[in-house]
Amino acid sequence: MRKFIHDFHVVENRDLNPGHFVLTLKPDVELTPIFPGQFTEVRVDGSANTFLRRPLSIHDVDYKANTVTLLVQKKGDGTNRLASMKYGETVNLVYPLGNCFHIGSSGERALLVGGGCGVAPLLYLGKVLAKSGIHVTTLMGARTEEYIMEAELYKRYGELLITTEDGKAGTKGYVIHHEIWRERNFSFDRVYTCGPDPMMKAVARLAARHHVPCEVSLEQTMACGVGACLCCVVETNEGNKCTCTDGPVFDPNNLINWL
Amino acid sequence: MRKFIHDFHVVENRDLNPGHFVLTLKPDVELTPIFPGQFTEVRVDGSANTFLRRPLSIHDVDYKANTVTLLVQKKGDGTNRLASMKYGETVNLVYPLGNCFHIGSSGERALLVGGGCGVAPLLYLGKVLAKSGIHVTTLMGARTEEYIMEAELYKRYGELLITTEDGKAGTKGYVIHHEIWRERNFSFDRVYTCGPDPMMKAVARLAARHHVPCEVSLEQTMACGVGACLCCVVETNEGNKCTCTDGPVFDPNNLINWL
Amino acid sequence: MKPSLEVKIHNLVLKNPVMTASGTFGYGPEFEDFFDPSTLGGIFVKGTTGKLRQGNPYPRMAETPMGMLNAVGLQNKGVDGFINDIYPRIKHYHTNLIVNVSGSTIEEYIEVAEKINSLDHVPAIELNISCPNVKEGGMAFGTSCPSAAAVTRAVREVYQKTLIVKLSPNVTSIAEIAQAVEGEGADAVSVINTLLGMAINAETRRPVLSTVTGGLSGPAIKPVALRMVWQTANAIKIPVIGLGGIMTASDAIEFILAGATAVQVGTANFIDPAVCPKIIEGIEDYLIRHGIDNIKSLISGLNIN
Amino acid sequence: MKPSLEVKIHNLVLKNPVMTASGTFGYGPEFEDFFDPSTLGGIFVKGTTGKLRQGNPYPRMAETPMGMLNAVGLQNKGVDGFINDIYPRIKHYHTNLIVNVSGSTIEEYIEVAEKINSLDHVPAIELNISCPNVKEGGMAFGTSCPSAAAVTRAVREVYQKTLIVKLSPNVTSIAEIAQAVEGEGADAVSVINTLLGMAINAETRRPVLSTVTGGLSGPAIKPVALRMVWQTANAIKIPVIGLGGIMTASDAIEFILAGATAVQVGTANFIDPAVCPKIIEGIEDYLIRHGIDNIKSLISGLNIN
Ligand SMILES: Cc1cc2nc3c(=O)[nH]c(=O)nc-3n(C[C@H](O)[C@H](O)[C@H](O)COP(=O)(O)OP(=O)(O)OC[C@H]3O[C@@H](n4cnc5c(N)ncnc54)[C@H](O)[C@@H]3O)c2cc1C
Ligand SMILES: Cc1cc2nc3c(=O)[nH]c(=O)nc-3n(C[C@H](O)[C@H](O)[C@H](O)COP(=O)(O)OP(=O)(O)OC[C@H]3O[C@@H](n4cnc5c(N)ncnc54)[C@H](O)[C@@H]3O)c2cc1C
Ligand SMILES: Cc1cc2nc3c(=O)[nH]c(=O)nc-3n(C[C@H](O)[C@H](O)[C@H](O)COP(=O)(O)O)c2cc1C
Ligand SMILES: Cc1cc2nc3c(=O)[nH]c(=O)nc-3n(C[C@H](O)[C@H](O)[C@H](O)COP(=O)(O)O)c2cc1C
Ligand code: FES
Ligand code: FES
Repeated sequence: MRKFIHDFHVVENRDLNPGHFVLTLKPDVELTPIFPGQFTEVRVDGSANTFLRRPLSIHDVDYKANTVTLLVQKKGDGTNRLASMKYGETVNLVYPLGNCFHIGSSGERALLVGGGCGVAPLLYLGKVLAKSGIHVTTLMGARTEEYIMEAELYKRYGELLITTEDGKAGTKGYVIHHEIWRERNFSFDRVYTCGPDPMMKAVARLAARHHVPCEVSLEQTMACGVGACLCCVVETNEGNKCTCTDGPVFDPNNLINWL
Repeated sequence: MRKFIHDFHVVENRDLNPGHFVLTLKPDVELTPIFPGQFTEVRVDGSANTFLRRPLSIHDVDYKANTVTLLVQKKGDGTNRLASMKYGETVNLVYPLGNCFHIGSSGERALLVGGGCGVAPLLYLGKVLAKSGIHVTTLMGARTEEYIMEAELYKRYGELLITTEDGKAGTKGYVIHHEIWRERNFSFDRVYTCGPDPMMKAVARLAARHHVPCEVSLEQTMACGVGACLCCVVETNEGNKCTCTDGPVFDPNNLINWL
Repeated sequence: MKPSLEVKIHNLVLKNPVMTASGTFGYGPEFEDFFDPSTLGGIFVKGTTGKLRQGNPYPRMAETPMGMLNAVGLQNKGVDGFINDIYPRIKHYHTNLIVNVSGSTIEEYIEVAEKINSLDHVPAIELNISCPNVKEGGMAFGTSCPSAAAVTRAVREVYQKTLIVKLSPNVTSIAEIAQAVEGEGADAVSVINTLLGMAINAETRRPVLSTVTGGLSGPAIKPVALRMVWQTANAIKIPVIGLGGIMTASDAIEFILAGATAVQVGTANFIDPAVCPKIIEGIEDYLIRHGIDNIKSLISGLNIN
Repeated sequence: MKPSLEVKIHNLVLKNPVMTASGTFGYGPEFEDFFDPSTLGGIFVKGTTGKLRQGNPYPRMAETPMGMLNAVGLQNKGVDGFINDIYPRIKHYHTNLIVNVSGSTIEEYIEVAEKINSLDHVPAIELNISCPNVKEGGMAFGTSCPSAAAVTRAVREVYQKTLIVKLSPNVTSIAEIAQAVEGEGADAVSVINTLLGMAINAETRRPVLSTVTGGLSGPAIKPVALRMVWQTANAIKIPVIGLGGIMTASDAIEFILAGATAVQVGTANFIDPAVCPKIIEGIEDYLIRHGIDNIKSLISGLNIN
């Protein structure tokens, strides 16, 4: 897949809750095809403490509107600067980067499990899966009700299940505590997950117990995003692999100490 | 004079021409008294290449509106970032810094000579001089007609004379070529000047030839602005002096190699 | 309960570990409008030499990416000027006044140290054997073990109070230099002085500084400073005072975790003249947030496993 | 008329003085989507060792003020892997392919250099005696004159083409090391590799890097790199290749004015993968704007009077 460096304009910057926002970005040229699970390296101008680009998953793509959407958690200076971006401002993106989730065959049933801002790549994944005739169930883990993000959008592509830590919405607990994982309920052909490593490990183990393939999306710290610096490695059965080019999507069976 | 560190809000950002703009800034607290010739050290947030504060002269003060005004030339990243500031944005100022122009007695005649963005401190100086009953004549040197800045404002406090390099407006040439300097026209008790060093040197020599006191306002590069780093020195008859505390206003008689 | 911020450097008791670095805070009065210098753990005053010095010609400063170069070159009124004109105006500060002693010859260091020894309100000196900005001496003393040892030994003989030696980062092994001065009776070391750097104006094809090269300071050098503090603290038993690019409380904590007993804040004073009280407060907040009641337990507290 | 950008490094003819630094540009294909690598003056490929290496554990990277620390630790497929898997994919580039030769022992350097010597499309090697990120060897060779001389001498005996030695900035006198390798037949030196630094996470009280310390690169180190290029160029007769924090054409010009015959662009490739063609264009614009018809007249063109 050919990579590009383009200036994008902010079309919308929408707050989801105090910690997260969604940026909709539009380039002057036509978007190149992007696959679910891919990410972009965003240059953050106007933040003195943000020297490197910031890797962010593609949250959604709208080819008709010629926009990409990012769902971002305010973490440090870089993401807070992005949070302050206004309509019309310019951001420079290197994209699309990385490999992508495997899209199964029509009629399959897929479970998409996201925790925190790890839900980001799952919206576009759900969209593409649904278009491919796959039955989508999204399981979203949020700290509290306030942190359930864009529920209506996820519901467009299939069923949405929710867990919150206090149980005020959905099932109480973490994603792995949801009843969907019980033997009698589990009816999926494939599991996709993105979120904190411990969550993904637990999900990967559950998927293994159910004997279905699983894909995890990693977030190793990156410098280049294009396979040049070798900073973003993860240990696999075949030695160190780059998360930015060999990933971010991996089969947990290939990752050391994951299952 | 007590110095303060305050956050100011941008009340207005007005372009004068492609190279210059005027920022009007308002603090949440009451402005402290500021004297003509003093400057402020401005922290430029959101510019990765601007580590140090930027020294800028106080262009005007409006105690009623509780605002200070800066007239700024777009030079590098720092001033260009300031040029992009929008209504409501915050800038942090350390002020008021430095000494100030000497204000003579009522009835005196003062000639204020500014070149380029060196006119900045002369507006507030003219205002205070006029208020003190001194007859103000401002001689403004601009590259072209387009670069004559805020003529109407300067005219409020006295006569405004102009030179441009192509002669399309005012007298053709530099400020020192204006006929005001001819023996039979020269009727001033004191000369003040701010602008490029070569211009100020020429003006100081003319003032000396007319046997009137002259004050020049220097722009040595600064790190601290408060007399701590000793970076902004100028050679004087009494050894190195700090432009930020002993100046920026100096008597050229005390400066080495000036007259 | 409020956590204790008190640390000790040899005989000096610091009410908190935050001090100001030589050459970046004047003598204190320059900052009185912004905060009370007595709230500091200590003040390292501008480098002081035997005789009055005019320093280097202008320009003396170049801004660099997240840092600055200076080539001030020890402009100061000389030790007698300090004692007569400056000391009387600052000796009432309720903090540790430390004189940064500079020179071109061992004799000059001795002369200054002896004179400062007699000042009641100056409990320590910092030997500047690392100034990159004067041709004769300065940094040269700090870049070899024998010369660093020689100047420390000579000053130790005439100076009875707390003797701190400020080390140069422009060396292959700062730990070895630290060991050399520890061996001669230094009571503490300051790590680091500025890195030797250079700036060029491509348009005029000239150096920006009158001296061509100058000393690099600010956040740009923090990773190097942190590494050197860590290496030095692991090599010697006397306390290390860490500095180089500290802008925030978090930066200060990092130096302390790496092995510094106290820190100095330099260039940051130019960006925010009221930064020091903020750093002190931030350290206190950190201790409270982490449930630590005494800052001393953070010193060398880096967990490398 | 277009100005000439061509320079020579010993036998290498560079169509322009802009090359990419080892470890920051992969092998070239990684950047083909952004520009044609053949437009470069040269490509320094990733450090290559005798055997395949997995490098250091994750995390290997820490962002710092205007820079970054890396502790990649020479992950590479080994010299045979390079020759069999990578070389065939890049040997058609119309530019100078230079292999960065790394090792833990003199024998390893010799082994790699000998094997690379036989590759038709690799006209030069760069001896990396300055990698701070591997325990055994690497930087140790580059921090003393005798060891730098020894490894240069040994490789010179087996390597007939252009031999470039990449120097470590973590030394008291880089000029002396440069003289030592010049004395053993090096054809050029690259100045500088990364400065040794460290990053700590104050909240977790742990080092950010798995190796505790790592190599600092990026604009933060530019003033130090520029100073070292200037000192080195004044001390030796063979060409100096300058690098360290170059982000723009103006940065490149500064290094050339300080004495570099050519430059390498490293970390900047991460911020803007298409930065190199912009730098080349910017240099050309500069020459036109200043009425200079040949870049060679800028080399060591700093006016210090
Ligand atoms: C492939 C990939 C896809 C990603 N997708 C998204 C996304 O869609 N939405 C989103 O909100 N975030 C995503 N992230 C994470 C995002 O890149 C970081 O949160 C962001 O870079 C933080 O930048 P900052 O300047 O705000 O914070 P910083 O000041 O850089 O960091 C704040 C704190 O977070 C830590 N940190 C930063 N980045 C990482 C990381 N990658 N791994 C571990 N610790 C880190 C820092 O060490 C620091 O302690 C993704 C990361 C990767 C690698
Ligand atoms: C006391 C004082 C008062 C000033 N008042 C005003 C004012 O009212 N209006 C105004 O527009 N400017 C004024 N200046 C100049 C102003 O500070 C600089 O233009 C500004 O700092 C440039 O910042 P920058 O980031 O835009 O450019 P930079 O990128 O920092 O600089 C661009 C170029 O200008 C050179 N440069 C920057 N500052 C100076 C300087 N002080 N002397 C010589 N060369 C310099 C740099 O070396 C560089 O080549 C004043 C300066 C001083 C010291
Ligand atoms: C303008 C300036 C002047 C300095 N003068 C001295 C000095 O006189 N003596 C000295 O030992 N260090 C001097 N230094 C070095 C600082 O004390 C400090 O070691 C260095 O700046 C690194 O710390 P920082 O990054 O916090 O500034 C000076 C630094 C600057 C920026
Ligand atoms: C991620 C990374 C990997 C590097 N790997 C090597 C290497 O294998 N061999 C080497 O000689 N230098 C290596 N370097 C050093 C660079 O080649 C260069 O000397 C240094 O980064 C300074 O230049 P810069 O500031 O332009 O990046 C590496 C640097 C980085 C950032
Ligand atoms: S981030 Fe550079 S190789 Fe992956
Ligand atoms: S700018 Fe620091 S002393 Fe004047």
